[in-house]
Amino acid sequence: MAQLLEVDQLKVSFRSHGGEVQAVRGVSFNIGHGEVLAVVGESGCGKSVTAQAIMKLLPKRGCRIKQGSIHFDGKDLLKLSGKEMKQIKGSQISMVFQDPMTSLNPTMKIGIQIAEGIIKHKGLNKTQAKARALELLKLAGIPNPESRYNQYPHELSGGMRQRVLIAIALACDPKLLIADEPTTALDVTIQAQILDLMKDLQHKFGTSIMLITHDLGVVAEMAQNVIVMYAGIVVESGTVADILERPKHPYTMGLLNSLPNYEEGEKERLIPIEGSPPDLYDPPKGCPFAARCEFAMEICVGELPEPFAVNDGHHSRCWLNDPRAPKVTEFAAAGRDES
Amino acid sequence: MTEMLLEVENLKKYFNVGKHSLKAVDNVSFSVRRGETLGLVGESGSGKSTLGRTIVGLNEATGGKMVFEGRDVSTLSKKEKRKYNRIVQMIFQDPHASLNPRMKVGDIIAEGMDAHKLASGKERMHRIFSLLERVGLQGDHAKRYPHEFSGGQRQRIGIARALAVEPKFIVADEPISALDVSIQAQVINLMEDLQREMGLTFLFIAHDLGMVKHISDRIGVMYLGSFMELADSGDLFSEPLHPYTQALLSAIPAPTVSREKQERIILKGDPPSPISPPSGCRFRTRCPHAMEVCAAAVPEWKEIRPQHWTACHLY
Amino acid sequence: MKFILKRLLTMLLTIWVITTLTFVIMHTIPGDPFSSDSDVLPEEVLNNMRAKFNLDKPLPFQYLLYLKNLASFDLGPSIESETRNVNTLIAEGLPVSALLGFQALVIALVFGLILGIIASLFHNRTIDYAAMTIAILGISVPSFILAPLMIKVFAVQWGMLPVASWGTWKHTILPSVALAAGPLAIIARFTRSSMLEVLKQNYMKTADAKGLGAAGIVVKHGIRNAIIPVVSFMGPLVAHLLTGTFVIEKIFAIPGLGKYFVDSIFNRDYPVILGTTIFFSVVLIVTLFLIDLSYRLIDPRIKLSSRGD
Amino acid sequence: MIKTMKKPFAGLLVLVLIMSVLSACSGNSKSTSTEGVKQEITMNAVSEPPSLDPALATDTTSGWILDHLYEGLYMKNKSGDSVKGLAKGVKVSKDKKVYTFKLRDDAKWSDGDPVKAQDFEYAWKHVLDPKTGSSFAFYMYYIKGAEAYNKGKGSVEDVGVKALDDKTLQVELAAPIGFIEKLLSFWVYYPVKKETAEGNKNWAAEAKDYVSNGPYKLTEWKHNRSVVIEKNKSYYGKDDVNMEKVTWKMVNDATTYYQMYKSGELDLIQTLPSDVINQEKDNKEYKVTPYFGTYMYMFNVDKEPFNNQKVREAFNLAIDRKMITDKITQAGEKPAQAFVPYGAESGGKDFRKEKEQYFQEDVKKAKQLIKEAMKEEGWSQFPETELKYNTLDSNKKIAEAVQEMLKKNLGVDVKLTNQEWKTYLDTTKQKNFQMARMGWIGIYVDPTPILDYYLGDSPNNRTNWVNPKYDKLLAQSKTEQNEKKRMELLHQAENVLMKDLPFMPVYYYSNNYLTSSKFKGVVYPVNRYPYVRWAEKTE
Amino acid sequence: MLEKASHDSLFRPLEKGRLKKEEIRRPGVSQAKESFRRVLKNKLAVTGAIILLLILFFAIFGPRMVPYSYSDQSLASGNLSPDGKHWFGTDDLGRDMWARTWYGARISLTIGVAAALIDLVVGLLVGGISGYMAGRGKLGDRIDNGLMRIVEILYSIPYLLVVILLLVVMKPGLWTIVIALSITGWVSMARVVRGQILQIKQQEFVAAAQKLGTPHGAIILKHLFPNMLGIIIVNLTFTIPNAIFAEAFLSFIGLGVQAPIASWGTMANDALGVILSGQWWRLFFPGFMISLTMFAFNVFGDGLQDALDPHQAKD
Repeated sequence: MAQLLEVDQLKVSFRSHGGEVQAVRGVSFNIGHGEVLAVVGESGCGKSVTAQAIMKLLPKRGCRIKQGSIHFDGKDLLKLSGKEMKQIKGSQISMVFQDPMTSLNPTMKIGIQIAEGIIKHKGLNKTQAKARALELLKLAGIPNPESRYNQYPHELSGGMRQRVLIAIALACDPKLLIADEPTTALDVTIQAQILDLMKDLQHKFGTSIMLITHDLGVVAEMAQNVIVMYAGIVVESGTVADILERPKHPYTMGLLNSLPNYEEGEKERLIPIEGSPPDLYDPPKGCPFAARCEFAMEICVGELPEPFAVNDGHHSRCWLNDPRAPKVTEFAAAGRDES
Repeated sequence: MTEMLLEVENLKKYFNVGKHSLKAVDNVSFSVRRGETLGLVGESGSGKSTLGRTIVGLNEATGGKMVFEGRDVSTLSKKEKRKYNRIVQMIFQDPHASLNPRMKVGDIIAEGMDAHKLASGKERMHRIFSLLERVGLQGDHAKRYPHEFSGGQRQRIGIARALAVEPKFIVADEPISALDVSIQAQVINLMEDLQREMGLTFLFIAHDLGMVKHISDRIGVMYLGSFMELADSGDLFSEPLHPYTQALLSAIPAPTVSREKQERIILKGDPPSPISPPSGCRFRTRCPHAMEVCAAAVPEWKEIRPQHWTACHLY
Repeated sequence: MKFILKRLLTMLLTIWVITTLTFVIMHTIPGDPFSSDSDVLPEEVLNNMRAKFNLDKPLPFQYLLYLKNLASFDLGPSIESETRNVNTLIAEGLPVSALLGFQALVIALVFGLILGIIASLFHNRTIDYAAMTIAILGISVPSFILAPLMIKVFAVQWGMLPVASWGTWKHTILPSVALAAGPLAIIARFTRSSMLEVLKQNYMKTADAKGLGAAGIVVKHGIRNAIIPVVSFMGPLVAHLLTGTFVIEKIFAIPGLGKYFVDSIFNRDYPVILGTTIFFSVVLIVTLFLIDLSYRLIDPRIKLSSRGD
Repeated sequence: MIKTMKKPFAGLLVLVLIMSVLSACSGNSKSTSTEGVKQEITMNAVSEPPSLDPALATDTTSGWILDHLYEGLYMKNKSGDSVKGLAKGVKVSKDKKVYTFKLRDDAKWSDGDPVKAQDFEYAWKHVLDPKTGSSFAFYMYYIKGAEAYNKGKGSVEDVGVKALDDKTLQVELAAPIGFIEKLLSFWVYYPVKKETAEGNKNWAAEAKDYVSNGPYKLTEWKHNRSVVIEKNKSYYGKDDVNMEKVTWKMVNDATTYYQMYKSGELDLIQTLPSDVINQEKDNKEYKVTPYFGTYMYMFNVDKEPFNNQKVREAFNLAIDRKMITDKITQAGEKPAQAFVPYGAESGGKDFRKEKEQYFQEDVKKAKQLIKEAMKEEGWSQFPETELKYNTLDSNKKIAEAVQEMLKKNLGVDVKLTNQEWKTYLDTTKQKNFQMARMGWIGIYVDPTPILDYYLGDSPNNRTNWVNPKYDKLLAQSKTEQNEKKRMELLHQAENVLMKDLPFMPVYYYSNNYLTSSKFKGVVYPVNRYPYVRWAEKTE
Repeated sequence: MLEKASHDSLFRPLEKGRLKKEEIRRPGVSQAKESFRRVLKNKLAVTGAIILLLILFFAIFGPRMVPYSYSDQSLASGNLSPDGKHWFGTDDLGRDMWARTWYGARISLTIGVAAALIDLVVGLLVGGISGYMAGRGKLGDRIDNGLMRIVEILYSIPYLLVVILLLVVMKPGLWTIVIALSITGWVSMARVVRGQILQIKQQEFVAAAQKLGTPHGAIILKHLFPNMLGIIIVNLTFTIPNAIFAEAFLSFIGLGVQAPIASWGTMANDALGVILSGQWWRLFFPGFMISLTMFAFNVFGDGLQDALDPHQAKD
């Protein structure tokens, strides 16, 4: 079965006052029909930029897709005209944004914000669109859709707003839903509700989801496959089990290590990834994670490895996977740097 | 010296919203022990931030009493009040909004020192440098502007700013919720180190329980302006009493695939508006165990087990 | 209700202060209504005239008398146009000025918004520069130059429109445009900067992601949000436009209210000075209040009951 | 003192008309066939007439309209002479103090009612009533008891005006006067319909209530916009009225009304913008009429440096007046090297033409005078000098030119200061100036009202200059019955004035007009606005 | 690629600390330098600055470039069109327009800039206090309310009346004009500033500053004002032409600079008649200079605004 979305060697740069920020530096991945792919990484790693490049939401000025292709349903999105892209946006690919507080127009009734896209893509009239919007509100788990329809965003709680954003995204039965940190700004109890909702809807409609998050818990909950991004490149990719249980990249390991363990009774010190990600204004020549990596080797400074296939579908872009590299345990034996 | 650094009794903070009054914090009582970290957890709108801001003096309390180091804060002289304001500090949630984009990092850190005339000239420079290094940054970062830093770095600048005035008690208002997971651990570790080295006391406010457990000695759970439960963090995690606490705990998604997942308690709906909270137990509208009595009476704040308090009709 | 009542009370107090200050200043400055006659007219004749307008009475008495009449909304007679009173002058002049002001406001808003939005959409490109150049011309070419130039070109040379005076809607075109030029430019500038702000907002991305057309995004999601800062600054401008502009009314021979604000002072026509001042302050305060309300209408986040503007 | 003609004061000048030998400059009145052409004219009144009540009107704009609406006992003919109007006949008592007028039987108000003697009595007494507060009431002080009544010292019964019957009006004067016919054609003396005025205090405020008795009736008054008058069908002399409809627009801005004239929206305008005079000078439609007044600078003789006559004289000699009238004012004004303007004729001789100049402008002599004055006064440096003027474009230009001339010719630096009109009046009244602009228009065309300006006790004389000899000569001239001797005395008085020179005359005023060539027969009286009753539109 | 890195020696662990974990690789520039650089990059802003400098240059040296002073008359050669002798022609009194235009530039620019500065200072002060005090207890609200009523009153009292009053108490001249312009000029600035402050003071860095004990004045100066530069600059670009034209009006009342001193406003005012008579240069040069100055101020202001905008700094 052909993939729904194929992103190949995507490179995106921003023009900045100092020069060029290479936000995405050659990212490739696929999303199959009905698949949930999680894109994990910390802020600034290029995951949102990738998503916006797919949706062609990047600012027209100062931002350039330098290389690569994005095939959606067989069409190369990068070669489509603005008009053709408008047909796809919101109807075949739609997006849920991170911050429900600012992603809704504060001066427009939420019902109309939902109906808008329906009118545009489905060619329905206002009454029909309203009926559909009410249906969507209900589907998104919003009680009293009739009265909510005429409310403004500020009258809704964060969770309700995120549901509205989901309703907007689902309005035209998209084939692909890009969810950019959909629960990051929400309380845990609400996050649980929203994740439940998304799972439900995904099962019901078979929508493919590209889920962008930095929360590995959310990944475990939702995704089948995962790509881990760091400093504009994909450092590791594989199934959820590959990534969460058998990580082969120190960054992924670091992410997992830095999470607290609730089950433990004893209070135990966390293991953070020290330092900060590199500035993509002038990315390091070698592995971008080298500076923060406790397993860093000489080679990591000078050269960026190609992805190593750990097993079928599980790739890691780390020299540790090179047969010549020492085993990770040897580093551990050397003692961890406790600074 | 008492063991309690801060005792809060029946603290109230109401806001006027038109004709209505929003009871953001309603009759809250608890104490913070010297040198401990008290975690404060609750959803947005539960009043935890308001409580924090009221304690540090950014909000004026509507009612109730705060006793700090054995003295009622409201009776302090102007000079003492100023000292109180200095030794009780705050770390803010949003590392973007809480640093003035037009000030250099060095000046941001030194602002409190300048205001309280703690250091000047070379001494000032020296302290800025050592503070920066203490929070894991470099001294030469003092000359840079906030926008040049990442979120985690900025939050550490915020911590350095609070440390600059030699506080005893720090209210950390959701200091990690805007940060990436990997960065959260850095900040938590930093705070733990500081506490150990400087004997600081923390009130650590957060909306999810995960990280709070790691840093807190005790944890209080707030809902709609009131405490639902208060216990040692271990006890709270192993044996949560209040249905709300239970729901909070179960809602945390675990980053595991293989392990058997525990049954989720998914709360229905949103917290009600604090302008018109439900009668009786405030949580009853979303509580899976709600009974008739819950609507009729406010549950009593009881010590169910040693050092484990809750307000629920189930007990 | 209490809120409105309180506001009304403050308004009355403000107007009283304005009235008192104006009264004092007006009687402090040199000259009186009859001073140009005083050289040739016998003192007794002057006294008769002063007596007719109670100007022979002590100032405190005149002041109290004025306040008393004011309480019954009687603004007194005009000294310059003896047979007419200030209430009539305002009643006759206001509709003319208000119509003109309203038209100018509409022109300024519509074109100012369009210009500002276009400029923001093409930020730092030629179109932006062109739009802002037009705006700057609007600010830096004052109406007393613009108006006669427009008359010369459109009325005298091309004969498209009447030169001046008041009557048909054709008479209103040139003055409305001349009046609108300045505010248009200001609105364009404000719109541009607030629109630039709005364009960065997340909800614009949401709208874009819905696949809406560029125009639809701007019109439906941009304008209403961008107009909020524009509206808040427009209060005094609206009050000024609606109560007439001296220069434009003079150049276009328009029988509006604007001339009285200036002529009355040059003529020391005391009742007209006070009357127009009070009237303007009422219009200003009411406009500020209404702008406040409309501000809240445009931005549903702001609740009517909360205080402040 | 003239700012523009609409200033109330300027209204006083209308009396010039009444009391003067009018050299009415009438246009070509040859009657051509005008059939088929609507007899309508649109003129510019510049501003709203403050009042169309004859008792309250004080300005020339109101007077202009009133003169078309009303007719008094006497009226003016095409050449400006006062002839009988509503008066059919008059009987004068021997002591020339009691006049008995018979009114025309066909005199009617515009509503058709007959004009009665009681209307006159009512109107005049109304003017004199102190409560009316009429500023022109003093023009009626010639009537017996009028002054006392108006000044609150007498009663209305003692006023010498009485309607003997519906058509007979008796007027008793305080003293005989020679110009009663001219006086009675002035608008203060117009009748007012008693029933209308008594019934409605504000009858004159709107067109619908308005009643008049002259060649025209008021048909529309859009305030601040236009006044329309149309031929009064009840007027006895309606056959002698050519123009059917007259419209005044109120366009205040010179640039605008000039453009309206150019686009055909106005048929007649006055006071052209100074920048266009040069280009209109040779236009056949352009017309200049003299105006009996003098533009001057007053010197405060109590303040340095003008306490010294030589300085005053030097200043007079040092400026080039012709340059000013040719290059700055440009509207046909004449340079003034004396005080009394041209036009005051006596015995066929123009007072001014008998002695046109008191001095020749002479820079060399002026310099010499300054030198001497500095020596006399012991000034090592010429005192700081300030020239004040009231704000007006032309005043500013003239002041700038004078300043430059003084600097170039005398090496004297004069500082200019301007003020808004009423402040200026107040300042100069306080004598708070060294050198200040002023204009003075004769109330009637005679040297006396001009020369009276510098009388020692004149409220207008702001110069502090008092010369008993001057005062005495003028007093003598007023009692002198022999016209020739009177003129002689006036010349002598002017000699005194021009020797002491408490002022610096600059030029004599003029008025200018543009009238569409479509119109014939417009009458342009001196010191007054055009009269269009006999005008005809020819195309 | 692997071939190149085939030395096994490269696969040895890196020494600790060889790579910096918190490195900021971007060149650290100060905000001022940074802004300056961005202004320079903005072509239009540079154009604006160059025009302003040119105007300034001619204002200083222009009058000296011709053998006529601004007041030298030659009535006989009035209204000459521009030629080799009189580069900008002559006015109706035969004065050289070049000399007058550049002399007028001194007056108009001085007045424009001085009035703008005073408006700025007073407007910032009043608007700053008003906006900052609003919502700060009863007293604060009263201060805010009082100041805003004063603003309303100043808007309402006829300016002309006030100016005539000034005419009585002050001598005409440059500084009188500046004072007359400043009486009410600041009012709109105050309103704008107040509105901005109400917004900005909600930001967390303001709360942080309060917490650190920074005095109110310093908070307004250091935290609030610098963050509203953009709107202030836009407002200033309106103030300057207003002042230039208002000066002509004040000259009419008698408060202005005295003839024959030229200013752009009075020159334009005096030359209005040329619309009818065609000596275009008399209106064009002063008018064009005003527009040009405004254009330059505006584009420069825009560039400055862009340069100082922290949002821009983020990308």
